[in-house]
Amino acid sequence: MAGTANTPEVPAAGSAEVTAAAPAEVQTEVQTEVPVAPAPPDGETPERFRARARAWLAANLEPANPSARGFRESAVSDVAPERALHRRLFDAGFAGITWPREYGGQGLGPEYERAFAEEARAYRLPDFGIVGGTTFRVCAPTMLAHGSPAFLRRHIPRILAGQELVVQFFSEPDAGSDLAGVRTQAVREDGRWVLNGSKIWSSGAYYADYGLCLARTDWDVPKHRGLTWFAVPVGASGVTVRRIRQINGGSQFCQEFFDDVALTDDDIVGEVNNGWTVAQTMLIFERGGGIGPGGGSSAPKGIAADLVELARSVGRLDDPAVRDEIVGVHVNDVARRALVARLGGLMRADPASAAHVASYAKLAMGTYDPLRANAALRIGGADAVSWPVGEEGRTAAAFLDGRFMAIAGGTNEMQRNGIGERVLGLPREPSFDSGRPFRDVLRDASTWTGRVPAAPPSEGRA
Amino acid sequence: MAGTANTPEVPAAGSAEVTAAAPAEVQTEVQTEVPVAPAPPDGETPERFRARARAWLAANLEPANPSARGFRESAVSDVAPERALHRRLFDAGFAGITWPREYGGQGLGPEYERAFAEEARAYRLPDFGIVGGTTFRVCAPTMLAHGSPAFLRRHIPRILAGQELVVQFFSEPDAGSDLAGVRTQAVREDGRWVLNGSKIWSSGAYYADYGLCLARTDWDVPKHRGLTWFAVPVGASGVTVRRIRQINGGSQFCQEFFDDVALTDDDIVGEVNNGWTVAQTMLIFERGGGIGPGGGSSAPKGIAADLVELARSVGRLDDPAVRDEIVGVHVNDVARRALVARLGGLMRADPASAAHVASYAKLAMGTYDPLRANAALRIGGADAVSWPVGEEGRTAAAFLDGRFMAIAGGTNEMQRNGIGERVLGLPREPSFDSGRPFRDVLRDASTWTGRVPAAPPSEGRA
Amino acid sequence: MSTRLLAAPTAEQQLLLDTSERFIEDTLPVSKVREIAEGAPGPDGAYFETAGSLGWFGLLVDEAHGGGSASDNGLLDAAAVAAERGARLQPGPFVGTNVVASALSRAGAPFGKLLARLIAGQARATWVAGAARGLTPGAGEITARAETGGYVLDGEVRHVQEVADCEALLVTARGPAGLLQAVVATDAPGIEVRPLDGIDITRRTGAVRLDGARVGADAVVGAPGSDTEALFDRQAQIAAVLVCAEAVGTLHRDFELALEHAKVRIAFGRPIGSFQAIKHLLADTSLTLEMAKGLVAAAAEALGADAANGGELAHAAKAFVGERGIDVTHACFQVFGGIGYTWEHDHHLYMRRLAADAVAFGAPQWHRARLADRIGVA
Amino acid sequence: MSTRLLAAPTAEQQLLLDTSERFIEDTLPVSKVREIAEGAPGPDGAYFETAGSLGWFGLLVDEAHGGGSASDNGLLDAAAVAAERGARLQPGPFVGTNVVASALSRAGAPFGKLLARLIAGQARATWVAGAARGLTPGAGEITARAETGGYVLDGEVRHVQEVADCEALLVTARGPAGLLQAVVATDAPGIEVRPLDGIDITRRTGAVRLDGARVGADAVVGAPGSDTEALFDRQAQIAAVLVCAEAVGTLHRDFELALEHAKVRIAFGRPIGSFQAIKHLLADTSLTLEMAKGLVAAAAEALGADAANGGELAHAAKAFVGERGIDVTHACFQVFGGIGYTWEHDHHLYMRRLAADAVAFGAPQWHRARLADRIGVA
Repeated sequence: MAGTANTPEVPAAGSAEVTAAAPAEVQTEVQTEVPVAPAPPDGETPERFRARARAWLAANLEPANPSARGFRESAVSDVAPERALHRRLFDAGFAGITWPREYGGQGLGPEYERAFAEEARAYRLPDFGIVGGTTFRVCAPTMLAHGSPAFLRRHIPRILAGQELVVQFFSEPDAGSDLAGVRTQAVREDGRWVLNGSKIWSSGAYYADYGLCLARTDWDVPKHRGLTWFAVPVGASGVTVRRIRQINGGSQFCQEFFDDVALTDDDIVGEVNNGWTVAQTMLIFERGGGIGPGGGSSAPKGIAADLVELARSVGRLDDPAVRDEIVGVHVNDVARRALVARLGGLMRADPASAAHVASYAKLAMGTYDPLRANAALRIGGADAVSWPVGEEGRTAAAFLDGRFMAIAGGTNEMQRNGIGERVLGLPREPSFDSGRPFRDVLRDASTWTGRVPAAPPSEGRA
Repeated sequence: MAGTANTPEVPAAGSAEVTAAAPAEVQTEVQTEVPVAPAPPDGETPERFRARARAWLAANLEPANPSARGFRESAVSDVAPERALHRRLFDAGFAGITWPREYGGQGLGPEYERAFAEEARAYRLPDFGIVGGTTFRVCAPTMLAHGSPAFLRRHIPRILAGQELVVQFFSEPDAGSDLAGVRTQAVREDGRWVLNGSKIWSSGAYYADYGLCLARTDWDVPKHRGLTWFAVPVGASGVTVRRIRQINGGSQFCQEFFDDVALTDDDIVGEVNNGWTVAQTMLIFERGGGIGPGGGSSAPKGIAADLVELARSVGRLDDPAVRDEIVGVHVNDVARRALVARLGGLMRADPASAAHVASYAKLAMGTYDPLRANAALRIGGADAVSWPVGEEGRTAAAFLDGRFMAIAGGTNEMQRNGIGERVLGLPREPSFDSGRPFRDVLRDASTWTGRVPAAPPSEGRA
Repeated sequence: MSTRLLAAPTAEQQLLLDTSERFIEDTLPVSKVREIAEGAPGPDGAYFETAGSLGWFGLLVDEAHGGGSASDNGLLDAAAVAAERGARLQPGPFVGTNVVASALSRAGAPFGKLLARLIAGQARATWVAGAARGLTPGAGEITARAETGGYVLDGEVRHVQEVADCEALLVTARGPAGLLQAVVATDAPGIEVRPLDGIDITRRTGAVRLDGARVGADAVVGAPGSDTEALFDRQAQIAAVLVCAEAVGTLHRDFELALEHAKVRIAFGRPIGSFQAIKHLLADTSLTLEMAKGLVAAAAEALGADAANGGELAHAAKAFVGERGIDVTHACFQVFGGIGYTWEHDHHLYMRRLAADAVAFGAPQWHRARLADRIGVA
Repeated sequence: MSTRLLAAPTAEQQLLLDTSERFIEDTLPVSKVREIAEGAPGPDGAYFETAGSLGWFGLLVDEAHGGGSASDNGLLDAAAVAAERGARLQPGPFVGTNVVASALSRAGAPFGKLLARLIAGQARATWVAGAARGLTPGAGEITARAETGGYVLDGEVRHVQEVADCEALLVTARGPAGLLQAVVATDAPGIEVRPLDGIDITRRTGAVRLDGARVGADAVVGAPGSDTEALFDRQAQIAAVLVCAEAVGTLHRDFELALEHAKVRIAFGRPIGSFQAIKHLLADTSLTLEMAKGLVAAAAEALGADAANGGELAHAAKAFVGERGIDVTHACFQVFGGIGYTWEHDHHLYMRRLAADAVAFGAPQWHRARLADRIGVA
C-alpha cells in the first residue's frame, strides 16, 4: 500500500547516504595523470575536419537509439562506460573542439563544432545525464572564465577526457532564493582551508567527482563580498553526500555535508572573497540553456496532444467540459511558445537585456506548469489519483512535479522581482542585507521588527 | 454617440463645480439657533414609548414605498423636505433616542431604539442618501467620543434636528491607502487656523453642511502624530466642492479645495495633534456597518438569479458553458455568504478580533466582485457591450463598477496586509515613515533608492 | 491545534472535539501515519473501537438504533470530527462508515446488528457507487438481476476509498426497476476486493468486483427506483460534506505549516513572511480557507437539519473545496519552496491527500452539474 | 512610445509604424478621441485619406489590385499598425475595411472600383456577419432568397462595430445554397443603419437592417456554400488577428500608464511600485502582455503566410487576448486605485474599449469552440 508514483532505486525508508567511494577511488588512481589531446592536423579546414569526424564516428560509435530513454538517474557504476566513451572522443581530438589547446581542447572555431554536431547526430554519444550539462555547459565554462592557469591545466583536460564530472555546490538549506546568503564557511588555518557546512539541490552529485562550492570566507563584510569558490573533491575526507528523496519518489538531487574538509589555495576558482563575481558568470551560463532562438518550428502539432490522449484513455474525450479544459491548456501552450519566440527576437535586438528578459520564460513556466498539471488532474478524474498496482501514475506524478519550475532555479517571486526592477524599471525593494556585515544581518533577522533605523542626519540629508 | 451607461445629472463636458451656496445660506440663517428636543415623559417605559411612537407615526408619516428607488444622488434642493421631516421627528422626541439628553437626544436605552425601529418600519423616514449614514453612524458618534462639551452642544442638536449633515474630509489626492499621509494643512496664525489643501472621495459633500477634516498641524513629527480634526463648514469662504464624475457616469463623490479657509479652536474635534486617535475611532464606526451577524437567512434563493435572468434575456440559458459559468458564480456566492456567517460567529466568540477579522469580508468582496462582473460580461456577450440607444447597459455598468470594493475603503492590498499581520501574525512590513518627521519622509520618498541606512551600532545591537 | 471548523462550538461539541484530538495525537499522529504510508500496518481494531466509543460512527444514527450526537445536528458534529481527522491525515473509512450508518439508520430494523457493530467501531463499511448516476465517470458499474428471494450482482467498481478494511459494503447497482442498493459482506462468495495504488499514500483505495454475488431481499436498502435515487443523492451529499470536512482539516494543517515556515525562514535578512509576496499569498490563501470552512459548516448545518437548501450547499461545498483546495496546497508549496519538494517534509502527504479527496464521492464537475440542474428552479 | 508588437521589425515596417504613429499623434491623439467620446464629431474624410496614403487599407490587397505591404506579409504589417492604433484608441473601421478589402482582393476584378476607394481611404467598409455560424449569438441573421439576376436580402444584425461611417458592407447571409456573401452599399434601397449605445464610447457600434434589399449576382463574393464557409472562417480569423492587435495596443498603453503611476505615486514614504504587491502584480501583468504580443504576432505571421497553423493561432489569439485582456485592465485599475475610477483619467476609456473588443468578431468562447472542433485532428 505504500506504493507511489515512481520510486525506482531508492530504498523505501529514509534516504540513501553514500560517501561517493567510487569516484574518489578513480580520482586517487589518476591523480597525477593529465591526459593530452592530439593537436588538430596542420591546415585543418571545416571540410576536412568534417570528413575526418564522419569517418571516425562511423568506425567507432554505435548508432543512436532515439527510443532509448537516456541516462537520467543512475548508479555510479553506470557512468564508467560513458567516461570511457568520452575518453575515446578526447583521444581522437573531438572533445572540447572550441576549447583552448593549452587545456586539452582543440582550439578550433564554432563552425568546427557545428560540423561535428551535425555528423554526430546519428550516433550514440556519451551521456552523463544531468551532470553532463552541469559539467560541460556550466562549471567548466565558469572555470575557464575565472580559474588560474595552473588550476585549468589540472582540471580541464581531465574534464574533457571524461575523468572529472563537476557539479555545483551552490544552494544551501538556509539559503535558497537568497543565493548569496551562504553560511557554509571555509576558514584559513595553517596555510590551508577548512570547510564546514552543507549544500543542497546538487543534481547528480552522487556520481560526480568534484563540486564547485561557494563558501563564506569573511563574515564581517556585506554578504556578497565575503564569498569564495572552491573545487571540492566529492570523495574527500569529511564530505558526505546524501541523495534527497523527492516527493515524486525520485532522488536526482543531493545534499552534502562538509565536516572539516581540508582544501588548499590550489582548489580556489577566482579570487578569495570575490566569489560573487564568479557566481554571476555561472548564473549566466546556467540560464544559457533556457531559451532557444524560438519555439515555432518545433511546436507540437494539433491541440494539446498529451491531454487529448489522457482524455481518450479515461473515456472522457466527448465531455464538453473536458474539451474546453483541453482548449484552455492549448491556448496557454501556444501563447507560451509564442512568448519564447518573441523573447528570442527581443534578445537578438538587444543582447544586453537577455539575462533579464529571460525571466519571462521562467515565470511563464512557473505560472502555467502548475495550471496545466491541475487541468490534467481534473481531466483524469478518479483514474488520475488511483491506478492498478504496478502501473505508473503519470498524471499524479506530473501533478506532484507541477510546481518544480515555480520554485527551482529562482522562484516565481524572484522572477517577478527581476522583471519588475530590471525590465520594467520599478523602484527597488528595500534591502536589509546589502550594506552590512553578514554576521550582523543574520543576528538581526532573528529579531525582525520591521522597524527601519532612521538615517543618520548627514547621510539622510545628502 | 457619446451616450454611456448612465449619466443622469452631470453635464457632459467636465465636472460640476458648486460652492455649496444653499447649505451655507441655511447655515447662516440658523447659525445661532440650537434646537431643543422635548424630554421623555416621566416614568417612560419601552411599552409606553412604543405606543406613543405608533400613534405619532400613524398621524405624521406617510407609508413606506418599498419600490421607491431611494435617495442616492440628488440636487441640493431635494434635501430640504428630508431636513424638515427629520426636524419633525426631533421635535416629537424620536431623534437620537439613545443619544445624550444634554446634546438634544432622548437619553434612552437601546430597547427604546429597537421599539421605534420596529414601529417605524412601515413608514417613510427621512432619507439623506449616503450622507445620512455618514452623518449619523460615523461622524456624529466620532464627535460624541472626542468632541468638547461646547462643540457637542453647538453641533449635535442641530444634527439631530436635520440642520447639519456632516461628511468626512479624510482621503486626499495624494493620500489614499496611506490614510495618515495627510498633506492638507492647518497653520496657526493670529489665534485662528488657516486651512489649505484638498480632500477627495467625500460622498455627497455637495449637499452636506460640514466636513470633518483631518489636517496636518505639525510637519516635524512622525506622520501619525501631527494631525488634527476640524469641522469645516462646507459653505465657508475658500471652500470649493467639485463633484467627481465617475467612470460609470455617476457623480456621488466630491473633491474639495481649501484656499485659506479660516477656522477657530472651536472647530477642533479632539485634541490638537492627536487626530490619529480620533481617526481610529472613526474607522471603527466606518467599518461597523460592514458585517452583520450572518447572511444565511437573507440569502437569495436558487442559483445566481440575476445571472440566470441575464442569460435568459440574451437567449443563452441552454448553453452549457453559460450554465457552468453561472454555477461557478453561485458557488462563490454561497461561499461568501457562509464566510460572513462564520465571521459573525468568530467575532462573537472573540470581540477583540472583530476589526481585524472583518478584513476577510472586505477582501472577499474585493476579490470576487470583479470576477462576478467579468462572468456577467461573458454571459451577456455582445448584448452586454452594446444596446439600443436610451436603454440602460446594466451589465456594462456593473463591469465598470466591479473593482469598487477592491479599491475603496481600503484596497485589497491593505486588507491582505491587515490579515497577514494582525490575524495571521506574520512579521511586519518594514516601515519607512513611522519613526521620522513627515517632512523628511516626503522629501526622501521622492528620491527612493531602496537603500536602508545601517543601524547605528548602539541601536542595532540593543 | 483545533481546525475550528465550527466558529462557535457548543460545550458538548468542544468535548467531542477535544477527546477526539487527544485520542488521535496519542494513538495515530502524523508521524505514525507516515510510517503506515511507508509500509507499516494500518490502524488496528483497537483504534476503531476507541473511536467508536468516542461516538465517531453513531453521529448520523437515530438514538432508537443506538446512535447519538453531541448537538442536535449529528452531521455538523461529524463534520467537526472529520476536520480534526483530516488535519492529522487519519486513515480509515470514516466517511464511508458514516454514510452507510446513516443509510442503515433510515432503513431501520433489518440492519440493526451490523449498525451496532459499525457504531461500536467493531466493523467498518463503505459505499460502492462507481459510475452510478455519473458520480465517478469510468469507475465501472454494478448490475443487479432479480432472482427468487433476492438479486444477483455483477460488475466491477474501481476507486473505492478506504475499502480494504471494510466488513460490509453498501452497493449501488442498476437493477430491473431502476437504481437499487444492497448491503453485502466483503467475505461473501463472489466478492473480491483488490487494492489499487494511488497518489494518496495515507489511504487505501481499492476496486470491488462482484461476480454473481447473491443478496437476499432483506439486504436491499430502500425501495428500488426513484426512492433509491433520492437516497443516492442524499448519500452523495452527506459524503460530500464529510469528505470536504476532512479536506478542510487537511488544508488547515498544510496552511498552518506554511504559515509557521513563513515566520521562521530567513532570506535577505528578513523572515520571508515579512515580504508582501509571501504575506499576501498567505492572506489570500487564508481567505479561501475561511470561506471553505464557512461553506462546509453551513452545508453540514443545513443538510443535517434537513433544510431546503442543504443539498445545494453540499454540492457547492464539494465544488468549492475540491477545486480551491488544490489552489491552497499549491500556495503552501510555494511558501515551503524546495523543502516542500522533499519526501521527508509532510507537505506532500497533505497535497496527495487533497488531490484524492477532490475526486472522492464525486469530482467537483459532478457536483457543479447537480447545481446546474437546479438553474432556474426557484 | 511604440507598442513593439513586432520584436524585430524590418526597416520598412519601422518606417510604416513611425509614420503611422506620427500621423496619429498629430491628427487624433487620445485627448481628441476623448472629445469625440464626449460628443465631438468623429474623424473626417481627410483622416482616412491620409491613413490610406500611409497604406493602412491596402496591406491585405494584392499588388495587382492596387494594394501593397511593407514586408512580404501584409497581415503582419497590418497587425503592427493596428497595435499602434489601439494604443491611441483610434476610431474607425480599420479592422472591417481590411477584412472586406482582403475578401474583395481575393474575389478580384468585379470589385476593383470599390477596392480602389477603400485602399485610398476614400470609403470605409465593414463586415456584417451577425449570428452566422454562431459568431455572435443573438445578433440576428440575414437571409437571402434568389431572384432573377441576384438575391433579395432580409433581416437585422446588431453589434456591428464601426458601421456608422461605412459606404459599403460585406454581408453574410443564409441563402438557398448555403452561406452567401454579397457587397451592398449602405445608401442602397432597403438598407438602414441604426446607431447603438455601448460600453466603448470611443467607437461607434450599430445595427444594420435589410428589408428586401436587392443585390445583383455580380455583388456576390465567392461561390455560395462550402466555398463561402471557408471564406467566412478566414475572414473571422483575419478579423480576430486585427482586433486582437488593436486590443494588445490598448493593453500596452493602459499598462504603460499604470507602470508610470506605480513609479511616481508615493505612499508610506515609498513609491508604491517598490512594494512587492504592486511590483509583482505588474510583473505578472507584463508577462500576460508579452505572451499576448507574442501570440498575436505569431498568429499574424502564420495566417498572413498561409501557414497550416495560421487559423489555429488566430483562434487561440482571440481566446487569449479576449479573456486575459480583461484581467490585464483590472490589474491596471488596481494599480491606479481611486484615480482610475474618475472620468477624467484615461483608464476607463481603455477598459471600455477592451470589453468591447473582447466580443467583437467572435467572443473567446466562439474561438475556443473552433479550437475544440480540431481536437484529435492531427
